[in-house]
Amino acid sequence: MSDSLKAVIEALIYASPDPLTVKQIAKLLDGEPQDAIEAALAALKQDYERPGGLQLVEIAGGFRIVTRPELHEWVRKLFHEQTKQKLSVAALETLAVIAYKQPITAPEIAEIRGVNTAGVLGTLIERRLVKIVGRKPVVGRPFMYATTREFLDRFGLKDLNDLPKVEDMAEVLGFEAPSGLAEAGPAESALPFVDETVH
Amino acid sequence: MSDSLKAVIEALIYASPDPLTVKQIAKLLDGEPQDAIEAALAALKQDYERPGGLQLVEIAGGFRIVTRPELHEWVRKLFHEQTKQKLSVAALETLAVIAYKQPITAPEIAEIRGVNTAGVLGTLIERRLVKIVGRKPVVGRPFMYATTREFLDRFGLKDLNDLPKVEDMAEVLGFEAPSGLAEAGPAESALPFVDETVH
Amino acid sequence: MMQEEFESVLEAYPVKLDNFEGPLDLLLHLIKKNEVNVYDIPIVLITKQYLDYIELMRELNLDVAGEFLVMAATLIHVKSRMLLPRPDPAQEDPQEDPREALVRRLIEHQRYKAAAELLHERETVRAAQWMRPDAVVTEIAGEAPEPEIEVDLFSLMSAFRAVLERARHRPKVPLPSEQIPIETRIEQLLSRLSETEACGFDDLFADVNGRSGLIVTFLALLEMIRLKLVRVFQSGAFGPIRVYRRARPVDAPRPILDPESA
Repeated sequence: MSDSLKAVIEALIYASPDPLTVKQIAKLLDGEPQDAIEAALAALKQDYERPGGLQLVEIAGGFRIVTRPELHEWVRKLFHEQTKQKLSVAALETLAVIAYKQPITAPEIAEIRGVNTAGVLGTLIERRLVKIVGRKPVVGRPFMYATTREFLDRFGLKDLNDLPKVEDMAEVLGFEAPSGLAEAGPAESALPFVDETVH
Repeated sequence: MSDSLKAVIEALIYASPDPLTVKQIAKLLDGEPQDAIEAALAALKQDYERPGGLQLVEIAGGFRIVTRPELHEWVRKLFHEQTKQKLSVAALETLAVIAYKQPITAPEIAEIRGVNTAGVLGTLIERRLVKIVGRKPVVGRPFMYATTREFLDRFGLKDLNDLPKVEDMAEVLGFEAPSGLAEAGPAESALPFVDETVH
Repeated sequence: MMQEEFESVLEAYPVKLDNFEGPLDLLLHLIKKNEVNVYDIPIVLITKQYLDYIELMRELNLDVAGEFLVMAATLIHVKSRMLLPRPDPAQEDPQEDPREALVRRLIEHQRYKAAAELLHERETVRAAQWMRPDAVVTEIAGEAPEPEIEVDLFSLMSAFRAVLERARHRPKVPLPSEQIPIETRIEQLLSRLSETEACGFDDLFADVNGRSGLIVTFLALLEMIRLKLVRVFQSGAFGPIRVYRRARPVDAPRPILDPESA
């Protein structure tokens, strides 16, 4: 029983969003005598004396399982790496704008998105989803961006004409296409959306 | 060194929001030889074989430290509301078809299930269990669907080979395959099922 | 339908009426209910019960989905083929059974239902495995990275839709924030003039597209005139306007610092 009691307490401490006090544990294991709980806790503490990545700490009168402080640099590195690697919402939106409106300049993207996109563009270029295809012959001669071959591969597209249109999606999935976007004026180009934002 | 390497890996797995793959670990511990990492991982796995509240599981191609499922009833008491939304039977069955037949188009799913599945597909996509992976090069160029990493995580699957095998359905149903239907087996044996009903 | 018949139907299908996902589900139910072999479906009986069920749904004013009617037609077709004597038994494949295709579909359907159940079991186990709370890690490493978006075509399109939706609701500003500053525009125009000494008024706008570019260029020109960097001449009342670069006099006004760049 002591072994399984210890296991239950370990699981509880591990999963709890807040440090668990002995009192709270006793309440969760209602009926379990206080001294049995304390004995199991003591044994658990001893277990966590072993070398390892995790430790059992007492914080604010409660218990918590966390990584050992000397390993915190690794944890930070992990978060840093993962943050770097991830395609954030901003990146995805920028990619979408480029995909549907290419070739397009950074100021034009910013105008559509309503925010500056300089950093995100760098990420997309680094990940080879987007490339520079020239300069636009306007004031400042800004770079024009377009999607890459790799972009097509990643999204399983044969070519850009394969990009889904809103009506496609609405039909396939039973979603409602937003009225402003669906009322098509496709005469202008192959673009899947009516362009109301940029002039 | 091996001990501390194991500790670092344990801390990393603990901290990572998503299942941590061997590749990610190797990248973070850049410079550490691959076999040292694998040895440390093997030792860590062994550690978690001990009786206790936690276990090390392989999910969606990576590792996770989680509480043992048999302690669920206790751990659940920590949380008030049901955290995960349930999937409907229709959603589960559609998901099963996609999981075993991916990539697959909506018309193909409808054919197998005998019903239109547009709405359900939308739900599965919104819940990020299913994604569009391209278009099928046939008339109408329908979208092709496949399961996501999120799907593997939710169902505790290591990878797609880890999908449960459906065997002996005839037995389950109490059906007996007559010899008359011998050649009637599904032509495309892409089915991961052990096909014992039709021989 | 007669009253007693109706009741017998109800008794035969003591399931919730809208329980069936589709025609295949209903068929499987009838097969199990009658305890018959799926490989040897008594087609007359099953077809009758199937049609009864659909009629019942109609009587209760339930929507009968098109798929159910398609299956009804299939069943009737199979039944008629079963009942009709074959014109020449030698001609047709003796193995061929009109029910065959249907049986295959039923079995496949049943398998996926079973697979779904097995998946659900896995899901239940997985849901019983709890992760560490985020808080303990964010204390160490700060805010967790956003979970990686597994990008597919749908998310790409949704993202674009979201951007356009936002853009529609954004109040229009007369000059977009992304426009180039007047100072920069002055520099550009001066460097152009240094190549040619003079140019036509229209030429100043040659590389401009969009309203904001026009405005910036015009403001730049006014500022250049004020700073005595250029002279502007017009030949005649309706003649072309030309812009000339000039050496900046000592007494020329100093540029006013742009409050935003200060």
